[in-house]
Amino acid sequence: MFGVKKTQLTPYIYLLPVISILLFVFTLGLVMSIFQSIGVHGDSGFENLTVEYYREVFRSGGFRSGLFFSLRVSLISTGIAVIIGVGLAYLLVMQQREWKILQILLKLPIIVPHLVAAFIIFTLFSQSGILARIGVLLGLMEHPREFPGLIFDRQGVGVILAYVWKGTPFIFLIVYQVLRSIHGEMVEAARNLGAKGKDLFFEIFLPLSIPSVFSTFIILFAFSFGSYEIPFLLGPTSPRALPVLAYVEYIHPDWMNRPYAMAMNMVLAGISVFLVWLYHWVFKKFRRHNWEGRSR
Amino acid sequence: GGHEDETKFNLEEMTWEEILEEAEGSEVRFYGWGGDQAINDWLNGFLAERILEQYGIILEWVPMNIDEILNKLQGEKQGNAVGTADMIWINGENFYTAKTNELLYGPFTEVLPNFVAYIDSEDVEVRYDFGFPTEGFEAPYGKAQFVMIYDEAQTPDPPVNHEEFLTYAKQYPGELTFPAPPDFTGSAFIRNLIYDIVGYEQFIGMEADEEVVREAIAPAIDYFKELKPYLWRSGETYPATIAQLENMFSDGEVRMVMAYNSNLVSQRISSGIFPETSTSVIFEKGTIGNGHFIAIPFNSPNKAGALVAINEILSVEVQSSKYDPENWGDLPVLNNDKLSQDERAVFNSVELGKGALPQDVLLENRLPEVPAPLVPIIDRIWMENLLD
Amino acid sequence: MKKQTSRAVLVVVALAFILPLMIILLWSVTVSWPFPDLFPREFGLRGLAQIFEEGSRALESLYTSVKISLWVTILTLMITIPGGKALGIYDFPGKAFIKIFALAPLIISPVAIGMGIHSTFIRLGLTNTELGVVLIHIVPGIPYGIRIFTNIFELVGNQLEEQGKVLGANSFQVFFHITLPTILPGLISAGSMIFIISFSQYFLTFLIGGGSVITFPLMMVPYIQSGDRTMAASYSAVFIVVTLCGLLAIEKVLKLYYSKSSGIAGAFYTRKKVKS
Amino acid sequence: MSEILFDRISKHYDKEETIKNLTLKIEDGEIISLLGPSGCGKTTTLKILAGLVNPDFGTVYMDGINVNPLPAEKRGAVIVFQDHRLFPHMTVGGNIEFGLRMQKVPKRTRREKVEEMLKFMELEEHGGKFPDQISGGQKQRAAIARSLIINPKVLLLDEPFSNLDQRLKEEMRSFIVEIQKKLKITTILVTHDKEDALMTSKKIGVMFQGELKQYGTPEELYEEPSSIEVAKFFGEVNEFSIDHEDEHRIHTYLGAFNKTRLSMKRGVYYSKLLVRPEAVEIYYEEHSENMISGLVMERIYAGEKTYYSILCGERILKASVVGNCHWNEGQRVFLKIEGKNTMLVK
Amino acid sequence: MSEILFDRISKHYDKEETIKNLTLKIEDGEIISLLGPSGCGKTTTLKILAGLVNPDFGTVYMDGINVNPLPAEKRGAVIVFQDHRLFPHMTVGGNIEFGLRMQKVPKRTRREKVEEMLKFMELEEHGGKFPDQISGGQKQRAAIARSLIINPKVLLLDEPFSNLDQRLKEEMRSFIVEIQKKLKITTILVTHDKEDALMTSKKIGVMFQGELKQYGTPEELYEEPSSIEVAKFFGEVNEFSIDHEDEHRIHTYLGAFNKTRLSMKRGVYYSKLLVRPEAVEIYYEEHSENMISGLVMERIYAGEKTYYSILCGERILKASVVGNCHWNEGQRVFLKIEGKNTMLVK
Ligand SMILES: Nc1ncnc2c1ncn2[C@@H]1O[C@H](COP(=O)(O)OP(=O)(O)OP(=O)(O)O)[C@@H](O)[C@H]1O
Ligand SMILES: Nc1ncnc2c1ncn2[C@@H]1O[C@H](COP(=O)(O)OP(=O)(O)OP(=O)(O)O)[C@@H](O)[C@H]1O
Ligand SMILES: [Mg+2]
Ligand SMILES: [Mg+2]
Repeated sequence: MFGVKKTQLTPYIYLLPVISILLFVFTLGLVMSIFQSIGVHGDSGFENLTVEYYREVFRSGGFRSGLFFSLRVSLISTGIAVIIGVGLAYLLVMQQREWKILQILLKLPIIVPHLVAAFIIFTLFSQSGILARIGVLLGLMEHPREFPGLIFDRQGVGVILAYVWKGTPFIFLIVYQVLRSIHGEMVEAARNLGAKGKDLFFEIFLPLSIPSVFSTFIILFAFSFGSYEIPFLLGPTSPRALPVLAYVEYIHPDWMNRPYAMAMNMVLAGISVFLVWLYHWVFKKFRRHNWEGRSR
Repeated sequence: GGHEDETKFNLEEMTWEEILEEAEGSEVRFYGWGGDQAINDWLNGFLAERILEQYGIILEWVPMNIDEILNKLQGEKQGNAVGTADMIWINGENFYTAKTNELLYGPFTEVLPNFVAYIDSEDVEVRYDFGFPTEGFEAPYGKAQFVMIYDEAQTPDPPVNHEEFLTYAKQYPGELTFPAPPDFTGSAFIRNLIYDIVGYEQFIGMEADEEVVREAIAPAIDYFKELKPYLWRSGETYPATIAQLENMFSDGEVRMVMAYNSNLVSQRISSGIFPETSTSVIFEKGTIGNGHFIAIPFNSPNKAGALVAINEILSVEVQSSKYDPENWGDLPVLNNDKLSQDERAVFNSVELGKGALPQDVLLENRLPEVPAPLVPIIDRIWMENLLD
Repeated sequence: MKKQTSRAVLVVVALAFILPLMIILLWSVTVSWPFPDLFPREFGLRGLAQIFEEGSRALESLYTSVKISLWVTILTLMITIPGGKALGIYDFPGKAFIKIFALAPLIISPVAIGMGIHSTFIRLGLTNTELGVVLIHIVPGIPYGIRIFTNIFELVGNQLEEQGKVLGANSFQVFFHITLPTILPGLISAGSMIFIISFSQYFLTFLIGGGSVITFPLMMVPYIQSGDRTMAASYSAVFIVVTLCGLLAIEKVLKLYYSKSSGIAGAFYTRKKVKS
Repeated sequence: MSEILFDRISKHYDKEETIKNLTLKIEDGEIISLLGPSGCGKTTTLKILAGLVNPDFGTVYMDGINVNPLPAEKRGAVIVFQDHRLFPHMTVGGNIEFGLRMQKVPKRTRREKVEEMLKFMELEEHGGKFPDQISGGQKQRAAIARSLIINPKVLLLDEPFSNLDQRLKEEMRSFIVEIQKKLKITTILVTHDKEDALMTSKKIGVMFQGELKQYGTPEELYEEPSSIEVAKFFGEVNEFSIDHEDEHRIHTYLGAFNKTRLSMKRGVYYSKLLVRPEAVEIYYEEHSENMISGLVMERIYAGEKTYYSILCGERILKASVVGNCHWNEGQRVFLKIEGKNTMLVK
Repeated sequence: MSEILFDRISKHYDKEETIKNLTLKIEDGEIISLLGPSGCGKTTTLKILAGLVNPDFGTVYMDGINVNPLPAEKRGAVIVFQDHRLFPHMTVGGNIEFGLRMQKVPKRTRREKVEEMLKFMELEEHGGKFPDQISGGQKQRAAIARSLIINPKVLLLDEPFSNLDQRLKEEMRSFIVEIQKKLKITTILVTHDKEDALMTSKKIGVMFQGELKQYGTPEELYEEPSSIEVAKFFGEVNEFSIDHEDEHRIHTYLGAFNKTRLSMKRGVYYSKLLVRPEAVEIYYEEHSENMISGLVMERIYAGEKTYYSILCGERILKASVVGNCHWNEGQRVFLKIEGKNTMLVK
């Protein structure tokens, strides 16, 4: 009888340490943030409970345009990173060689912190950056202002470039592992049944790697949607990305601004959670339709 | 519990000798902006060594932005915690916030022998920081003055007032810009132009009311609107930080950069970052100058050490070393009248570097900062009107 | 011919991602590099010299950084291995929820969490201590650990552990002699990821460390923000090299340890090892 | 070297009952087989004995002692799994040494024993190789060596042959029989191959869906199966309903069969008569009474024997004949079935 | 629906030669087996034919046309892999449809054909399920269906039974024979099980280490193996050196055997005589000449038959007898071996 209990408890015992840390640091942190965003401070208790901060956040025009900017930039950059990353992984898996060197080198952008990535992108793509200089060398332009303004621009090209640079290798590595495990067997079977290059990609590689592509997409998207460094350094003066707005509020020396920062953070977190859920839902739908449809 | 006594360290009851004794062998943590290699090197090198030699105090320099420091103090205050910072480098709006939120310890300046000996405590720049009374809660550290930097080879005749600036911008469209607020330097540049257009006097003692400010600076806003299309990227966007603008200037992408440090140019030239022919310029009506200070956090664990260190910073040796552009190039805060002949000679022997304006020229054309509470208001009005 | 095209595309695109890093190397030894020069005009060692000078604060902070990140890596692995095992092998009520919960720090930015937990940490005296920094660094690493170990345990199951048990190994022996070596690849990739995340933390470190715990990013970030490109690049270059060395070290040490631990006979017989 | 008793053991996973009230006794030093279709609970039974799975009810005794509370590592019942489960990160030598290392046996002793075991298993040359560098048969032997070296009280072999090809399998089979004879370790062999069970074991248990259906000697199981399912498990059978019986004979539509002492039990009502293909004899002519005439429908050559499908009336009878016999498809033949080669089931 | 010729094919991976100068002809519509131990190159041979692996030397012809330059998708030679390799992200129906989709067959036609194929394979109810929701046998059938639907010219079955249990395996085996008969697709069956090969194929090729050792009908291979290795592959053999031969007889130390027309070829020098266990007859008495006396050493009951090891002089002879015979260990018996049941090898 004791034995039965033990087996049922085992997984919970295993999970205890990690869940404790999550509850203590993560959940508690989240709850405290929520408290601060509704006007509950350390000592003051629940007396001045208010949604005023949220209301104000939503009322401000900067918030709305910032939200739109953040969404657009995160979606586009993650989308591009996924496309290039998956493409690279596919090309590499189709080679006979493994190209260990290439794989190791492609890991480098992953270990570069975002601030450094912003610095690199700035040096490359600013109007006096390396690309502009190459332009001069090729006689395409003379003065920096002739180079398209990619950094600080309203479309967030610089921000997108930085996220793509950081994100693509991440996607590549994960998808490559998956593709490589698919490669031998399934590809042989498909070729044998008459599938050619393009078919292989769309029928075998892509669908089989979709789950991991999908989860990597979420990770990257949520990350770029929630972090401030890159849009702060490379983004336009206006609109400001949402995390930058929250950050500016947060570092504002006046403590009174903190609830706004917290409210914005919570809105950001809420949107992330919602989008992840939405994507999940769409993905499931898509999968059911696509795959079951083929059975009839 | 046990730290209570330390935080309630009572100055009145101690002589300077007792403070020195208390401080000996202790460690002092000095927090402040750490983005400049020269300054960091000077703090970690000359200053730390000197304080160690003279008082056996270990000075630990912690590079951290002031807003982050204040945030930390706010948090510690909420949590009733003993701090880690003993000295912070601060001024202006940040001092205003820190003081009004009771994050600072003081008043302490009158305790410092060097403050009494060398500083003119009646000087406006000592008594006020961005128009806000210091009341002995911060000790002067250095002085800065706003300058604009051009490359003489490119701009032999730089603009010295707002009209000339506009003309110049029209002449070279897309080659002038400034960092957008809330960047500290960019925000100061906007105020400089405002002063040049509407004069500075009305701002002293102006009420921190948005409507009042809006009316006062209306002509300046019109000016900015006129200027906008000729700015870099047609004023659609601005560099996020002064750092980025500096890089753009050194790459030759723009024709002008500005600094809230009159000696920056010589130091950048000697680091090889700016062209040799770079030079600094001020408006004929003058530019804004301000002082920067050192304060002691309310929860500093080693106030005695902080006092000793701050006192030493107010010494002739330290101030003159700091003035040397090779080290930092920051203007000294000691009152010339209070210095002896020899001591004055020490300062005069400091060689100013290339492109820098001499101290007397600057001091003659020095305008006071607007009251701290106005700064964010001006920034906000500017952003509303010039950004979409 | 088609193969060559695809290889060319592969190389070009990969280079497009790798070459920008050269900028860092170049800038770290550059004094002046004005437009429109394609290569620096003047070289110098201002930045690297400052980092490597005797008794330098940078080196000290580097040591702190490595120490903290290694602790974070070890601790995070210690809690996520059993967690991943539970999720990978067992079926139990609440599994789906815990799976999502453990991944939540990926979606909700740790920055918001850090801001929220700050006052609690102060009250508990965890701020300004390395312990507090380590604790807060663990959070963003958890999702990666849990994800990787869940996957790997789903794959390897607990068959080998069962085998170890019936051969007379007690729980500790099973864990060190069997579980760890079989999940080694996951251990390395999770370890690397956690190390990277902790090593590049800036915001959480200064928030919780409050300047008493000075890690390398704390020294580096002001330079990056100030735009002194030579200094920024020097610090970045050192950062990248040290991270790489850290990762390689983690991998090598683990592999070495387990090739040794495969038993005396294992080591004894390894010299006869044949390449398959 | 241990007597084992499963005493009314039950176990369920989720809702399904995997083992149902299992009682089974194995004599000290005996080798028995557990036979049954996939998923019937064979592996679970072994795991319960080894202590990897706890039963919901019932007790396991080893040498009369209740071992329910003992953890796996203290029971001395070692499983050799079907997929061998060699530790991939250790050499073959390291694998074999493992159990001794866990017992903290001194290094020198360990090395000696490993050498000895390697020699015994004819693996001397492979001690330094890793599991992925040796063949399937060698892996299987290494796995057995690893278990034997710690002197287990009970050796549990979970389908040790199913991953091997025919030749290796035969080799391993006689090898295990040999070892078992030599070392006299109480052994349970789990398999789903009838030959393995029949050829190796003193006793065989047949399980279906968690229940032990029959337990007895190989002869008993092959010749006196308790049900059609059990009978079918040991090979194809021709199945006839019993029309009626008189004192000496059983009547089916194929004819009458003498009752034999062997296959009849008093008071039991039998409903079916079963005939294995090899019990059907084929002749050109009707040379004795009670022969059945049929038409060869299909002939399949299988080397050692040849299979025939023969149409008798409306029924197809399966027959097998040793060697390459040449009754051709379409040919008329006569079949004889000896009563003693038939089986009766309820 | 294609005649196939492997013409002096060689292939090596790394340093090792995996296929050595293989020449093999398969008639149109025929089913043959490739038999051989693990790693001998069977799968590689199939892959070469399917175009998944390029040979280093030699040419593959289909219907007389050199197909070396044709890519896999144009050859019409479809492999059904041992591990079935159903695409996990498609339903069973989707899997079956796959080949047609690759050929851009219109949707309606595709759907009809899939329905038809599902019915043919008795998988109607499982078309909408995913591979991990169906049983092993159903997976195997789905894999075959997926290959058959594109009307392959050649069907290549790579150990299609080795993952199935005995009953499923027998079911699948007759199923494949049936289909092959019906559709007359040229088929190669790769296996390492002698029964599979013997019972299904018109011809069998035996490979060892990349070489085709013998190729012929099942009877030829079982009864006239070209070497001891081949003989052993089809079951245990007793092996005797030939002392000398005269016009009619072959003399071994066991006695003399009549030369039979069947197993002798002119001008060939034979060195060994092989006798399969089932060819050894056991009697209580010496009732005819040329019988050998022996002592029963071991008796292993295997249900359908019983195996004996019998000591004759200094040699152990293996014999097998159908049914449960009761010669006991230690008993003296007499053995008879018919000449026509012996084999001669070089
Ligand atoms: N850990 C488990 N959780 C849930 N069900 C299980 C577990 N282990 C086994 N089962 C179920 O118990 C039943 C018996 O499993 P067991 O492994 O004992 O069968 P088996 O007789 O060994 O079959 P096989 O011949 O396929 O190995 C199966 O239906 C199986 O699905
Ligand atoms: N891609 C490859 N790279 C290197 N060696 C290979 C490769 N594929 C097969 N081989 C080697 O070629 C030999 C023949 O392999 P093949 O798969 O044809 O054997 P097989 O007869 O099908 O064996 P099995 O019965 O085990 O499936 C083996 O020694 C194998 O290791
Ligand atoms: Mg089993
Ligand atoms: Mg094969």
